[in-house]
Amino acid sequence: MSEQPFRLFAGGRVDRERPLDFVWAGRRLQGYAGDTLASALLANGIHLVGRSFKYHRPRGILSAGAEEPNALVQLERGARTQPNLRATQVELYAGLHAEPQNCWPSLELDVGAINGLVSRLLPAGFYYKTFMWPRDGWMVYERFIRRAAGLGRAPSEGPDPDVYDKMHVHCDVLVVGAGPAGLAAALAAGASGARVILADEQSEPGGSLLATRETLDGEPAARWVERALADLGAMDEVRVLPRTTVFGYHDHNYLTLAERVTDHLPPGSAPDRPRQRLWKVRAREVVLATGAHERPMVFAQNDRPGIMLAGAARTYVNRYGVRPADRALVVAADDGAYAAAVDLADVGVEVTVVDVRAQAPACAEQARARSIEVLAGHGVVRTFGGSRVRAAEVAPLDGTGAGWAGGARTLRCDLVAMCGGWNPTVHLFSQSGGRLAWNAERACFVPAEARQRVRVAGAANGTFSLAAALTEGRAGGDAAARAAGFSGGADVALPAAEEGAEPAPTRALWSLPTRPPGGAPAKHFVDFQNDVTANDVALAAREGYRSVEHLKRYTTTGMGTDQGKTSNVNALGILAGLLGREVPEVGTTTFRPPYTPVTFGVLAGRDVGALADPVRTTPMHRWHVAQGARFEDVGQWKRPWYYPRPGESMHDAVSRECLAARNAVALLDASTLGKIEVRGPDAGELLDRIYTNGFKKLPVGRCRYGLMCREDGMVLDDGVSARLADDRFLVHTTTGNAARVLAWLEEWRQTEWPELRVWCDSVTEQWATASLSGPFARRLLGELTRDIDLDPEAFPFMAWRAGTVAGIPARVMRVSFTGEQSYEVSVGAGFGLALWTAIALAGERYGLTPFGTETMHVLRAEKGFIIAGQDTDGTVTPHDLGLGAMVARHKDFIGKRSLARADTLRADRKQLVGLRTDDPREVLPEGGQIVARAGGRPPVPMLGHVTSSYWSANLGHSIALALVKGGHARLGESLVVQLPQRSVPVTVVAPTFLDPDGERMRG
Amino acid sequence: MLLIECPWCGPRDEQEFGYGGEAHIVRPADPHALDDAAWGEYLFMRTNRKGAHRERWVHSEGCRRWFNVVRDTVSHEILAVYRVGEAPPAAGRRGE
Amino acid sequence: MARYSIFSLLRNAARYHRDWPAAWRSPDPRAAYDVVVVGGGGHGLATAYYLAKEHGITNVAVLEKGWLGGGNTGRNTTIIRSNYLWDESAHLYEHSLRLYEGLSQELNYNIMLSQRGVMNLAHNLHDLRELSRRVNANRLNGIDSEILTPEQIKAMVPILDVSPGARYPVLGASLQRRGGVARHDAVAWGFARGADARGVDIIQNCEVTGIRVSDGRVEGVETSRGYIRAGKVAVVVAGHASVLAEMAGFRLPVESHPLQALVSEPVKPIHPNVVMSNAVHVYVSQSDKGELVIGAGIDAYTSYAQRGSLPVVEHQMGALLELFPVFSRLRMLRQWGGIVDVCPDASPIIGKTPVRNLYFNCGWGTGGFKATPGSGWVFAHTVARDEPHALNAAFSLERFTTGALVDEHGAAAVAH
Amino acid sequence: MAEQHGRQSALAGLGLDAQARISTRGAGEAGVRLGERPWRAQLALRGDPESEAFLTGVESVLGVAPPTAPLTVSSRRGVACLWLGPDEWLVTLPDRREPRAIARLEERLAGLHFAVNDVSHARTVLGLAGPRAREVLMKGCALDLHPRSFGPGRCAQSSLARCHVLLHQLDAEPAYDLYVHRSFAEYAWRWLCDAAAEHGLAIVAD
Ligand SMILES: Cc1cc2nc3c(=O)[nH]c(=O)nc-3n(C[C@H](O)[C@H](O)[C@H](O)COP(=O)(O)OP(=O)(O)OC[C@H]3O[C@@H](n4cnc5c(N)ncnc54)[C@H](O)[C@@H]3O)c2cc1C
Ligand SMILES: NC(=O)c1ccc[n+]([C@@H]2O[C@H](COP(=O)([O-])OP(=O)(O)OC[C@H]3O[C@@H](n4cnc5c(N)ncnc54)[C@H](O)[C@@H]3O)[C@@H](O)[C@H]2O)c1
Ligand SMILES: Cc1cc2nc3c(=O)[nH]c(=O)nc-3n(C[C@H](O)[C@H](O)[C@H](O)COP(=O)(O)O)c2cc1C
Ligand SMILES: [Zn+2]
Repeated sequence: MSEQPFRLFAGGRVDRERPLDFVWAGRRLQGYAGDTLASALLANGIHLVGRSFKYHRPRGILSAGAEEPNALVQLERGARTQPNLRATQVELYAGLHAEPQNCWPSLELDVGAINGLVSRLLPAGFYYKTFMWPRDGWMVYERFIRRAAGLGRAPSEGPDPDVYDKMHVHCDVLVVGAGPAGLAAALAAGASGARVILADEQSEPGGSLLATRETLDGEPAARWVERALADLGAMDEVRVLPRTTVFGYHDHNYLTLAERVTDHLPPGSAPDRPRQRLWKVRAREVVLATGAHERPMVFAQNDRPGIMLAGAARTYVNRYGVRPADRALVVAADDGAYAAAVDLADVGVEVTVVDVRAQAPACAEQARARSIEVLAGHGVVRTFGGSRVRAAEVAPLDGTGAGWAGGARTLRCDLVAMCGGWNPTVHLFSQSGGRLAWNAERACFVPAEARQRVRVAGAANGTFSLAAALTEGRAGGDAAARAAGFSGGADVALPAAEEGAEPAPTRALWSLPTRPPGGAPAKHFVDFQNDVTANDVALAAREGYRSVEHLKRYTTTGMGTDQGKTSNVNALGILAGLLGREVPEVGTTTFRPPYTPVTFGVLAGRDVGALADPVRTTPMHRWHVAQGARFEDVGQWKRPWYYPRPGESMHDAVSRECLAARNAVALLDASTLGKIEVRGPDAGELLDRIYTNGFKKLPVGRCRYGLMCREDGMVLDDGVSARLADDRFLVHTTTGNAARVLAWLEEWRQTEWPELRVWCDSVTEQWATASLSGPFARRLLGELTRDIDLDPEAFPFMAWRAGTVAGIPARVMRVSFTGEQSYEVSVGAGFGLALWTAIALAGERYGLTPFGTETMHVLRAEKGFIIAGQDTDGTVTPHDLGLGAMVARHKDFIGKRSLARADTLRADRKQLVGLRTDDPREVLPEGGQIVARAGGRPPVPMLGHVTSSYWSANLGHSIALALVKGGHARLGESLVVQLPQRSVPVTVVAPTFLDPDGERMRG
Repeated sequence: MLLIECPWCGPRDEQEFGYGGEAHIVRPADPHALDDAAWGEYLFMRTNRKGAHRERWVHSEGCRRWFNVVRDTVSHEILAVYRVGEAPPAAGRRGE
Repeated sequence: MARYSIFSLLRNAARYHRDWPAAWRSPDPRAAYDVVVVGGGGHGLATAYYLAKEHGITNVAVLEKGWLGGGNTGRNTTIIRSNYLWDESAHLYEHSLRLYEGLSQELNYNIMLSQRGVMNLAHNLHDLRELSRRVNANRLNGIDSEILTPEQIKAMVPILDVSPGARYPVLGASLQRRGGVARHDAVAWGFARGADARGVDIIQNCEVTGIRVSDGRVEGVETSRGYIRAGKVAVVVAGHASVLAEMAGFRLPVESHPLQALVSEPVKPIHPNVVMSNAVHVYVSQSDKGELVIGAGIDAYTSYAQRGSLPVVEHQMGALLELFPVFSRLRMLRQWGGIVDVCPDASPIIGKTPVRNLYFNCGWGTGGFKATPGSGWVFAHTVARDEPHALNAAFSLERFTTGALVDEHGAAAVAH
Repeated sequence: MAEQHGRQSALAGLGLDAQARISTRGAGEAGVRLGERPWRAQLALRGDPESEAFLTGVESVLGVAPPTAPLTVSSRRGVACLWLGPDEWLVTLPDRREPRAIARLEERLAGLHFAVNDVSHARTVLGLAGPRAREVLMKGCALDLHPRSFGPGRCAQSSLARCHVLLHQLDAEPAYDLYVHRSFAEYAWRWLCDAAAEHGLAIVAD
């Protein structure tokens, strides 16, 4: 175990009483509670942590936060492993295990670094220009290229052992970011009594105040943060969410937050709690106080480990108690660098400042007071070092900044801290549709016009002084609360901040010159993760990829896991320079969610495994399971498919069930069919307008089969409706269309025919239905009912009766989808199982056999009854089905006009017919395509396809239904079903194979 | 996630609603009086406006009522909500 | 046109890549053109390219309101296949796939066509039936297509959960081995470079704001950069088709909807081909850079806002993780949307309009990237000859009057 | 009780009576209590809210008038009338009172344009209560359930995760009745158990 040689003895927010062991790249190391993985590595003197994507260059830790492009690690192992985590955001916990990525065999010795040697052959977009020969060559090259693809690894095993949660919340004010501006905003909004949420992505609120040595009210700023949090904690309607990244700003002030609930704990140590939680917040008003990201500077070899952002260096010193180096070179284009220089010097780092601005700013005094050398008007020519920066060459810049004005000097250093200026974190503002404007003084984009109900405060708004951030935060919080109808936050007390010197303007020197001028261009990195250099940007511009969007896609700038937080503005600046335009004219690429990546797991939430999607079952389901039924998924329903007996194949079982239904009696669970009560004086009229056939004249007590079309004339659904009373119908729909048909009726009723006096109510779930089929159906039912007269005269086919069955109040409909004598018995769903078991018991004597959907399909196909959605596909009219007789002549209905269009009148439309195979044992595969004759070279003209096909045990031969071009006129014709391996000769027949006159079901 | 104001239930998330396409497409009183072209126009042709769009929604997870909305199809701003049978408010004509 | 090759790359490397010429010119618009193509997406650029190459019409301008390929061409999930159900579609998409197969050479621009195979999963008996119907039809149309068993599927994509107890059990799949993906931007850029080399003017940041029609005949277009006369105007603006039609005084049977997509952070290769599932509305492949490219569904309402939406993605994520449990700990890097123009029958419209010499190519909805070269090819023919090619004759506006729709809904509820 | 006179509750398959004993924490310390409340008679009622005759007719039979203010419930002596839509209500009654209530409504409202359907079997009621009950609902329901916007005596239809729900807040603890369709009940139950686990869940008998 190492002893953290770069840890300061005191200071910072780490808990030196709580050392934590962890493993990095196979080495056991130690850090403290309060560390991030990055700070712990730095405390151990480790700077080399990764390899870049393309050239595999050694890379270190650039930042201390969300913007990190380099320090990406593979966290943990097995099913819990996670790729591409930013070490700067991973909180240290005991036993943490992390590995570097994208290197082999090891981080120090990476074979992929060969790419760096031939890097001249790999400029931006090189792959568009080569790998084209031979014609199919790419498939071979690709194999090798893919091997190099990607950074970390996905888990090799699933499912994810952790659970994820979601929360919907509504609030008056959502404050994003808990730095000084956000805290002030939350205090003001909270004081007004508004419902406030304050979210910050970091482990503790405080933002930049945790990383500086500034004071508030004369005390360390963190003290004020504690007080502010205590005040917020005392407000009932304020919710503070640490470790929560606001990642998306969507329409209508809907924001999405990802909370890392237990990611900071050892894996699996909090089994009761979710790993992450997705907060879906509908906010009346939003205050964005998201701070700013520091910009790197673009100079030759600016990517070596040990080169980091000045603010990050400062954060490691102040927040984590780490001394990141012995000798530091601080490179400044903005005053922000001086605070870092001072803080580094104060913990014993030897510091030199290089400021690209001609004159050192006022704040340089503090540095000089610590005898820090300040070289104004200088820049970095290049750097030296391997796995860590060793030295840097600095030289005076000429007035334009495009060349060097004097000799170079080499400075030894093991840290280069750079500050090229600050980019307000405008991501969410921009996602919300807000427009950005360019602030030339500070060389950055700032929020301009909002389009949603949002305000911006603090550094995110380009307000970089602490005092101003606080007041702006308070004003924003107060205004937001007021806009939401609350007041009283304006006079929340704010602490007094130190007055700093007036800042000097930032110098927007987008790329420092190379040396020697015109010589071999050394790499000036712009996008560290994707290895995009200033030269790549120039190449893209030269080749015509001049829109920022083309630049992005041609060079991949900003397309990495950091989405260009450190690179985009520099790339724009360089491009603008090349095109001779101003940065704002060039514009930005589009900011998109998420602000930082979010796990798929948290987006799915609980909708996985058993809760992925509701499984709907009928009241009789337990019985089916106990009988060993196999189930078929129909929408969300599980329907019994067939009931194999031990040792039976599906074929055996279905044949047995089919025979039972025709020769004895069989029982089907028909509970899933949709049922709609249509009631009112105009109920018949509504049905008449919906169905192709008429319902108004249907007598009470009787049932009728109906067909409905879409307005384009294509069959939508079918089913039997019963007239319950003069003003009352019970409409049945297919299982899959239950919701759709109800919606369809409602849509027409409410929007087109509001004058109709009729209500539609779903009663699908109210009823459980057992359907008896077979010659003994009546006899069996007779044993179970005393008050329903089953005599065929009294209770004819297509009638319904109410009474009791097995002592249960029931509705019995004498309809038949099997073509047999058949009764559908419906009872209150709670009695479904009781009814079913009673029937099963009484049926034993009759050889009662339960049957599933497969047998139902066979039986109805024997009769030529269609299944909407199987024998139709949205392109089939009633006439195509041979059901023209059901199309009423003397009334209009939805879809009728379409049946008279040119195409629907064609004689060669695909029409429903039956098929008999020449070999009676051959069962055609459904979906088989029908052609005129076998063989032939593609394209072979197709005449139609097999929609339904079964072995009919009752008939002793196979049967099939098909849609065939001009089929109605082809009865008797020989055709061929062409399958991949063979062709099957068939004869076109009428689609009714059994009992065409319906004697069996009527009898 | 749009926030849509149901005229009966108040503002609810878009997921509670069903979208019903362009509003005010009246079914011809006598479809058979139309030629194929006019019928095709009724069936399929849509304004598909970029800007203020009059459209139908149904609160399917809530009160099951259909109603009309004027929504800007670029910004998604909802400019008006009105019941079936009511005339679109004048404001809804903005941008047309 | 400077030829691209490994040799030119070496040569240029020696000069630090300082001498590469622009891939296309950026001319100012001229006062008049024989043909003005409106829309600089893949289809528009391909149209211009084939007008020049196949029909010798080179006095052509492509007018693009933003940047080339910035519409759906630049934001699609890049799936290419031709295994469509109906003959009309199958022939058109197959023609396109054939053109794709030689496109890198033809354009001298590597579009990285990766024929890694496209799988469509079946999760229930109904899916399975529809799948075999389509596979059988494809084979008779000469399109490679086969059915896979769950075991075969597992062997190809081991991370897919094919266990029978899964919420969305995988009962089988269709596979088109010649299907795959291509680098979408390269398709636009390659066509742009090819068209430019044949004399086509490609004009970016030039929005068409009006179409001048006189006597039922098109005369030219108003643009943000002035009026441009045109002998013929060919409109290929995807989601904006209705807007352009309105300028010319007619309506179209299309609605514009945002289609959602997202990418994960890049990871080492884990997913070898393209998997699509219509039933649960996801499709996923892994790019050569390593990110998973995932398509979701459309927002149900019409919209011209090119933005990602949460509910669609959220809903589909659950289904995705049921199919690919190991994806749970991967992370979404970026999500976006594109405005697709959807026809009632999910098939495109390519042809003449009520205005003479004005042609429209639209309605590709969620699946027109795969059609890019084929669409440009038949559209160029239609514009040059003032009549459709046999391959696009069925895709006329007329069909909405006659009722002869080419309804691809049944075959692919989410088509790509 | 999942079974009664041959009638099965929607959750009969889960063996809840046994689970009530093995729940994660005792009812006293649990953040959430959950139980099925089956056997509630339910009627789907439709009618014209502008019709005085309809409103008073219903009131004369049930003792409560259908509320006309959206999202409210009127209740009295075991009978409640929940607003579902401008012309749609759910009437709940003690078990086995439905046949008589229907008959009397039919009789009393004869001649008016109205509809009443017995839907007692179509949904079951899940009782969810406890100090963290609101948080559990918020995991799957997008309604604003904060006391400032929702409270006792209010009802609303919405989605709970992937199923439709009718929510009725009973008291301020808070306690809710969740009406879910029968075939979705097992899903809803499992979902609620899963979502409540982090707060401590007690499964209680009705
Ligand atoms: C998320 C998503 C995923 C998809 N996935 C697939 C897939 O996997 N496979 C597949 O085959 N297809 C897919 N598609 C569909 C496919 O992207 C499109 O069908 C195809 O790219 C359309 O190409 P286009 O050239 O017609 O349109 P676009 O590329 O959109 O080009 C149209 C151009 O017209 C321009 N324009 C518009 N109005 C004007 C005007 N007034 N003046 C001038 N210019 C104008 C636009 O700026 C745009 O650049 C997907 C689409 C999306 C959005
Ligand atoms: N010297 C300079 O030029 C300079 C530049 C920048 C900032 N500053 C200093 O920074 C302070 C500004 O305070 P502030 O409050 O505006 O910013 P801040 O940086 O203190 O706080 C912003 C907070 O927002 C969080 N955050 C950002 N995006 C988020 C997201 N999407 N979701 C959740 N949390 C997110 C950050 O983690 C951070 O905690 C002042 O003290 C100012 O002096 C100075
Ligand atoms: C096939 C494909 C792959 C993509 N890969 C990435 C990627 O690796 N990184 C990234 O940031 N964006 C990626 N994107 C998304 C684009 O950055 C961009 O969001 C998308 O093209 C839409 O454009 P817009 O966001 O600029 O509107 C990819 C897009 C597509 C179509
Ligand atoms: Zn409502």
